[in-house]
Amino acid sequence: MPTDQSSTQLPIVNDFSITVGTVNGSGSQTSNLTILRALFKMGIPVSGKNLFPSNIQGLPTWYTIRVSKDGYLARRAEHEIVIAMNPASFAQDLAGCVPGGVFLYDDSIKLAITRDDISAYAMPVKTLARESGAPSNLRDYVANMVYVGILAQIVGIDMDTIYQALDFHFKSKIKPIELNFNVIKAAHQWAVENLTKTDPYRVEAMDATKDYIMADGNTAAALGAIYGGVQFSAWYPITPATSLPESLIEYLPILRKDESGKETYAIVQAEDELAAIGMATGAGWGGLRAMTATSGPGISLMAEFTGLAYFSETPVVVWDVQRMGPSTGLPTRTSQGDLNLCYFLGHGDTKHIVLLPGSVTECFEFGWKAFDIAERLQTPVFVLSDLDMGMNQWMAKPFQYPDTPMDRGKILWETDLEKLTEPWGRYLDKDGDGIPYRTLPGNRHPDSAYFARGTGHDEYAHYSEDPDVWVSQMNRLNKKFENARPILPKPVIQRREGAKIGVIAFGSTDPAISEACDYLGVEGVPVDYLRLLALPISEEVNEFVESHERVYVVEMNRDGQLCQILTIELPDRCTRLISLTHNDGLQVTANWVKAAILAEESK
Amino acid sequence: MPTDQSSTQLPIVNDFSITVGTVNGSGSQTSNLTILRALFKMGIPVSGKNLFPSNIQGLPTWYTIRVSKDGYLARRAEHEIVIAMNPASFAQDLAGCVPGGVFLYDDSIKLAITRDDISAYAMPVKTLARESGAPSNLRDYVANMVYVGILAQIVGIDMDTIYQALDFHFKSKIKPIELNFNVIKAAHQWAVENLTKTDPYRVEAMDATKDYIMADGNTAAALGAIYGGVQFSAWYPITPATSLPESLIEYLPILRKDESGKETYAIVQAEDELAAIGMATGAGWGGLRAMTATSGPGISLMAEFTGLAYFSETPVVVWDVQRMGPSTGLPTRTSQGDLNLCYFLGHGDTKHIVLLPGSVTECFEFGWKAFDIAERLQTPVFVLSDLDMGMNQWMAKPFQYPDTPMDRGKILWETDLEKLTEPWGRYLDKDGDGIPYRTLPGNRHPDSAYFARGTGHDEYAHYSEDPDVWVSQMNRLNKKFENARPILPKPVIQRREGAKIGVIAFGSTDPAISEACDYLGVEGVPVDYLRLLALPISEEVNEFVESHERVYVVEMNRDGQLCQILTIELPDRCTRLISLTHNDGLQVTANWVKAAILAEESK
Amino acid sequence: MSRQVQVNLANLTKSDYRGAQSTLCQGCGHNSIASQIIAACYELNIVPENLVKFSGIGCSSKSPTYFLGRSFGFNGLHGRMPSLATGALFADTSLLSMGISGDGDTASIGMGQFKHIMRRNVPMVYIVENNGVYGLTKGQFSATAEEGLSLKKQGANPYMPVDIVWEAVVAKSSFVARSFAGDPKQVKELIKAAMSHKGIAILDIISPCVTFNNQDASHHSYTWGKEHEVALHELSYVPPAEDILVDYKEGETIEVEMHDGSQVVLRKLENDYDPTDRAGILCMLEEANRMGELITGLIYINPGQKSLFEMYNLVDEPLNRLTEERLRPAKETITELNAMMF
Amino acid sequence: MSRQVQVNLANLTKSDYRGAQSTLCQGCGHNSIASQIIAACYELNIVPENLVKFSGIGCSSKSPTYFLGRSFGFNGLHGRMPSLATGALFADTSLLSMGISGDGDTASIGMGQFKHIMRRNVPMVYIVENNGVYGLTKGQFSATAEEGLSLKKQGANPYMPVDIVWEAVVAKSSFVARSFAGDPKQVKELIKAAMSHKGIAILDIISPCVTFNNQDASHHSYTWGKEHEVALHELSYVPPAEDILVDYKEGETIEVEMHDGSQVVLRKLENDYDPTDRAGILCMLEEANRMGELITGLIYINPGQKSLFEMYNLVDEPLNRLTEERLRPAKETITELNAMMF
Ligand SMILES: Cc1ncc(C[n+]2csc(CCOP(=O)(O)OP(=O)(O)O)c2C)c(N)n1
Ligand SMILES: Cc1ncc(C[n+]2csc(CCOP(=O)(O)OP(=O)(O)O)c2C)c(N)n1
Ligand code: SF4
Ligand code: SF4
Ligand SMILES: [Mg+2]
Ligand SMILES: [Mg+2]
Repeated sequence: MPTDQSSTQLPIVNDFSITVGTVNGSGSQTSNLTILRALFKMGIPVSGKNLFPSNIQGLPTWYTIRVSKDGYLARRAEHEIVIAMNPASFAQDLAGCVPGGVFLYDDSIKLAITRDDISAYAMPVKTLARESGAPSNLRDYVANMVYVGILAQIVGIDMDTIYQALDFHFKSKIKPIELNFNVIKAAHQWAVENLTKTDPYRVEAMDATKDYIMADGNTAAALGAIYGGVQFSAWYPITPATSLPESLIEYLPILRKDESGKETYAIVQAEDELAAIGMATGAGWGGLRAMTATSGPGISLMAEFTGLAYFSETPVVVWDVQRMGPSTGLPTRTSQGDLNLCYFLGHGDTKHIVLLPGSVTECFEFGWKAFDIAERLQTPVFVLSDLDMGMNQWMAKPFQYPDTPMDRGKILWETDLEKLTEPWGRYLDKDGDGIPYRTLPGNRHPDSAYFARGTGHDEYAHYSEDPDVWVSQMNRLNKKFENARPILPKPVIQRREGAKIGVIAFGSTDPAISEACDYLGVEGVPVDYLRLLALPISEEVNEFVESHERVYVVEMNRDGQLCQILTIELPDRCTRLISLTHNDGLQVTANWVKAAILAEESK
Repeated sequence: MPTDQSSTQLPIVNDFSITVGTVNGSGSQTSNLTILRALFKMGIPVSGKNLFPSNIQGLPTWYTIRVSKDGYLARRAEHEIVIAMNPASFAQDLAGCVPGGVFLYDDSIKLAITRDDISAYAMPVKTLARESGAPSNLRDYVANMVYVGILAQIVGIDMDTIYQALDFHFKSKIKPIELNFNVIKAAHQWAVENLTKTDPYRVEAMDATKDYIMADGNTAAALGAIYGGVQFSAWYPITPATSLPESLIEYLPILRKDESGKETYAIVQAEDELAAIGMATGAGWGGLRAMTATSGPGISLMAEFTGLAYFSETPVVVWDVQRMGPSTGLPTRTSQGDLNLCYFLGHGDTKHIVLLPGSVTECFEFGWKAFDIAERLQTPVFVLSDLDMGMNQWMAKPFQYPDTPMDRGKILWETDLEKLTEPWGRYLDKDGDGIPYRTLPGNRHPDSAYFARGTGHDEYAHYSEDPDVWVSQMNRLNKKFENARPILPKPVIQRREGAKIGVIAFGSTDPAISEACDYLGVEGVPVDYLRLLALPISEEVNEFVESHERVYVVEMNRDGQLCQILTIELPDRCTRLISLTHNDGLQVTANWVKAAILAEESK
Repeated sequence: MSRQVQVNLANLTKSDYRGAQSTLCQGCGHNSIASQIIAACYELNIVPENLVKFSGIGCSSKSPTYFLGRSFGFNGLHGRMPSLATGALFADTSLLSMGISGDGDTASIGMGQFKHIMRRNVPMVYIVENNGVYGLTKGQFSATAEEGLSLKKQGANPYMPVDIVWEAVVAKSSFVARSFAGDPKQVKELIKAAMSHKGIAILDIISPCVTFNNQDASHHSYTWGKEHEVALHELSYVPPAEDILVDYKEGETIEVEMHDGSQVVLRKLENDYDPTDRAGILCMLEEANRMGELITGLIYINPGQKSLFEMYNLVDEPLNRLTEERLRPAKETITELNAMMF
Repeated sequence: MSRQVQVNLANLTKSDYRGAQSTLCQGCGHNSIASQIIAACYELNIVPENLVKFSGIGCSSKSPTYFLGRSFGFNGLHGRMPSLATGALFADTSLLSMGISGDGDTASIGMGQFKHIMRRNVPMVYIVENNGVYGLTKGQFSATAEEGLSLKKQGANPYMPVDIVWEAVVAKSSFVARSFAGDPKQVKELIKAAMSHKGIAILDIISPCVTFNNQDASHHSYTWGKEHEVALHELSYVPPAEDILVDYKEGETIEVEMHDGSQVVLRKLENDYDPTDRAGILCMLEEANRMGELITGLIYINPGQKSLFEMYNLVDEPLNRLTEERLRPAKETITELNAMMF
């Protein structure tokens, strides 16, 4: 197929999205990842997002790969190249293709192409799969490789990088590599021989991914936790958190090889989330770096134990990979709707440290840092990720080895107790920073033991109903929380010349916001952008709000939860805050952010 | 004993507090209630508060009766008359008596009276109990009647009203009445013969209680629920909520007599709070007026089900009789610390109606109104009481028969469905008020059934992951919530001539705030007082804040939870809000409120 | 004669008992159970409006949408179906009820509520679609997974399995049965018998997850079930007022009389077995576990045990149809009441 | 010779095993159990620092403060002691552990965690101080209250009781015993035996609540216990490396060898009873329930069952003493790792 000639348009290079519409459970994930990896290997910035239903097999699923020479990784709402493999979503897929776009479809789907403003190419999927010689039980599976080959030919994906992608995927196992690659090659060849390119989309090798890796947030979080020395994790399966503990199970044996040949950690699948947080809290109390991972429903169930951990001052790390709530909600859609609940989780006055990673790299970083913070402050730490960050493929800066030694916080062992001149008290604010010293079970010093509890206690951990004792312990907890502000990860601020307005956001919306800021700059509306990395907020946030006329708080929930928290934290300046929320379960796009801000600005 | 003569001070009449220090489980409650009731029968405003430990027997307990000619019912920190029955708290009790106060003590306690600025009277408790002729197993119990008799003599409580009080307590059973009254009489007689009054405290009959009743909030709430037609309650025991469902069990058979001789309701003791709210939600979905009652730990456990009820639009009433948290905290101390949690309970974006009764009378009123609101809005309704309101004895306006018929909300039965011209949809906003129509299981119309769920659904209750459907349902829920504002109980506003500042409070602090407002008026600092009865707030609150220079938000928790909520609700005016919090587990006093406001005002 | 759609005594066709199109995997045991529920309800002439459905969360718990589309239903929370159903059933005690749960839903997160609904003998057919795995979250061990089972990404299961039947018998459930989705006839007859039971009827149905736990050696696979199933008896349900058609020899059968007048006829196979003798049952189950047998059939029954609603002396009308007059005490009572509050 | 305070082999006096002053009611069964825990630990020469205590919420769950004041402990949440303990015990698997719970804490709210800790065979002496009532909330029915029991303010209990022992046997708990606070010697010997067991040891101890549920006819009262207790055997604990002192006739005793070399000697009484035969036990319990007997003694034991920590191949050192070098992968690995993330 001679490229470029039949089209009068200018070529569109490395700047479009490819969406594959298929049936879940059909094994298309390997094909999609192969395309993604091949593009990445070509040095082109890419991101991959899976939009899947809450079932296991047979319903429509879409995988979208964004190719962006500018390095934009956010979701776009537009689909330039659509690959239609599913009769059930065929009409919708066809309608979703942009004018001038590409529509590749399985020719066994006998539905009419009702548009003439696109380039439609029929693919002989079944035929090529049959001809592949794949055993019949694998035929449906390799059928997905057909579109890899044809797409590769149409847009010009390098076949070598495709081979490398397969090699990676199949861990260099030659048999499956060859089986799949042969199908791709055959499809590619078929396209060369049979298709006439009528569209402008193509890829060209770049050099923009060399210093990057590609990973999903859940894997990154698990790896970070491993570098943070995780010793105990109890968990209960829930979408989209499951792959986080499953990655612990996968990677711990690889990365944590003790010379004894034995294990320095334990992972327990609990019977539910009440037990998962219970076990993790017990382990944290015992002095292990302990964590759990869950999503909204699990957070709800963890409320009581979180209160106990807060009040007994037990370090424990909870990853909340958010999905759309309330209730069971949309288990396979993304959201930032648990922020308020996590921040205040528990009855009575409770407040928790919340970390807000905004990239896969930060998932890794907070994977280890969360333990340092939890143990330093002796309190639960929530890390809020979401489905989009946790389960999708992101191009990201490589993981950095921790730049500080592990901070185990204030722990007294036998020899430490021996050196003390005054009696030790579990809840005594010896250093005036609100953080007491703790001992751990197994400490054999006769003064080491104490009885932990969720009931009122004095500085020596004795039961107390005394009003003054209660007040003083509650106030010390508050002091500890206030003192956390300066030691938590600082917000990241991107400034632009002449910006009078600002944006505050957190988490997985970062790529969309950054991209939107570029667009707004082009539109003549320069904005500064503060990305929050933790709650409670630090002084920088105050200053940021103070130094802007209006500050847009962009988040993916209905009620503007971050905006509410900032309002409480900054009552003096809260009238500058404007809440912009996006809550349909799909990741926010740069265009949405841009339009929302422009609409407000023109009011 | 000749009264009044030996004392040079002016008599102090009907304006002091009596505190009995005793051991819990010793049966002093009957004695204390007898004193309380007798005073009430004498027409003198009184309130009674029990300060008890979190165990069953053997630890110090105090019962304080405030006598107030001005009708002030709040706790005071001062104890004018102290009755010391417990050796363990003797020293503390002695120290706690105000200078010039009265100290009555059991003469078998062989501890020194180390003060000479008080009138100390030894009581021959054991002797008189022995002489009472009570059977030996009841002797400890009747010993408590000794102080009733002696106190009656010293301050002048009418013996007839004491008899009436006993008659009430023992439901006119002559044997226990006589047994106890005889001890009281003997003690009274002993005092006449042996004591010389050296103190100024006395009571005099008034006419200030005629239009009042005396009750605790939990009983009132249960009674209100019965008048609200409660049909189902599932509960799990927890202090201080337990007596609410127990009152349902006590009063339902008395007040709800069906002509069939059968029961129109069911009360189920569940295995825990998860099951209690689950059963209540199921019953609410089934069309029953369903409720549960719990306290902080139970609220934490109800988070997940509350989210389901919110999202599936199921009416259910949850009473939270608050105690001091976080965690197990101080189970027998009062607090208003669950406000924030209840308002936002659940993951994802959830918000709930919260009712805030400020008196026993309102506990009754909200007991029935909560059902109307829950069924009208098809959503969970939280009613926040607390230990002080729920378990202590309050003088209050009589219960009012409901002034509106039961509002069962929008329910369609067979005949209603037959009349419809368009297809019914469970989540269709037919009336434009955000509130859909519901059908109930048992409806035999073939179109009536629908499948309820916590997952995404469209207007016809079909499963949906469609982004637009999700957004529209979430927005409708929000609209429903916004529309609730005008129909919820309105705040009660007390104004004072010339007031430039205001106070906002809610719940059981009302007596203390009212009293403090009087004092502040006297000090030349007139304040207006808005008592909030519900969340979300209504326009009146906005106006109140707008029309005052500074508004003090007084509440019993650490973090100023109501102030935070008001800040979110009224960002434009939030800088006028000043948070005053009291969080030691004891009820706030008027003096504390006064001092706190004066301190701020003089800044 | 034109082709007529067949109807049952309730004048309904089979398709009146269907629900939405299943979105479960092809071959999933849960689908075949749903078919048997449809068949049983059709054959029992149940009016769909007279039945209410409940479920928790899981692939299994989704299936109530795939049958009886004309019945009310509530797909609740993971592990909490029992409490939701208990409350809801008070609304109208004339309704039949069916709850569908999974092994994770019942034996992992739901263990507490599962045990407590049995203590209360809530009248409900409670089906556990037991596949030893969490289907909907893609293949982790549930509490019924056998010790040593290996699953992708999970390694080997270190813990001992929960035996649903055993738990039910010990909890004094008044009707306990086990079946296998690969034995549709037995499933159907058991469902019919369960529908005639007036208390809780626990049906532990081995229902293979073809996607995540159908290896031949897995104790919840089709292959394993086929090879290890040992039926206690041949079971037939005989509706009220119908005669037992087949003549059995004296001593060959046990007939259990249900509260609605129907009968469950158990034709003995090799085992000599009394489904009312709890101690004997426990011994039999222990022995079967030792032998690796999958015992199926009606394992325990006590048709006379007091049901939840027999513990409450409720009015005859459905509670959810009572009017204000029946529910709100008369106006006069308020004065008396206030007089009590002195 | 001056009076000397007696010490045990650990060189500790009895009072080294005491805790704070009890705030429970006088006569409460829980107090007498606490005394036996103190006595057993003293006699076993346990160093208090080598033991860690757990409890839920309730009068029973308060009692860990009243013994072993020198041991670490955690008084957790209502019904959630098992999960808290499971996590904590991973910190240092060389510690002994004891959990105290109530019948409400274990069988009502705690049923799920109770069943699951047994599945995992967590090494812990798990004592249920069973009084059939909620003591701390002042006298409501717990899940072990017998059907028909009447309590002030509550009316009569309509539901069937949970039998802790039965639940434990069915859950395959590796050590199950029942005792009665009114039989202190048996309580003490059972605690000693339980402390030598390497897996979970469930002790269901009937422990009367004198304030709320001690009516003679109540199944959890002193009177009822005294009248209905049937001990399975006379039980003595023989520490490791000590010889069995008394000579029993052949066939008169069963000796159970524990993993630490100690022995539990069961001298038969009227029953012929094998505590390793689960099926037999279930029959015996069913029969005893029918007869209204309170069977006490060591009911089931399987000393060989794999404990939780045998399922995990943990390093020998306590996990909570591992240093950064053992926990954080070496710096070099990060490059490799990133290379894997393409
Ligand atoms: C509180 C809570 N935790 C976790 C989940 C995630 N989740 C959904 S289904 C499921 C397991 C279902 O397993 P099972 O009951 O055996 O049903 P199956 O899918 O195997 O039929 C889990 C853990 C959830 N929905 N809610
Ligand atoms: C989540 C929660 N619900 C309820 C309570 C209140 N509560 C405290 S103790 C208790 C029952 C204790 O009963 P049991 O375990 O039998 O102990 P006992 O007091 O009888 O020894 C309850 C319901 C609580 N602390 N936490
Ligand atoms: S994943 Fe398993 S349980 Fe779920 S639908 Fe598929 S086969 Fe059935
Ligand atoms: S109330 Fe009962 S259980 Fe609690 S301490 Fe008293 S006797 Fe013991
Ligand atoms: Mg399953
Ligand atoms: Mg108890």
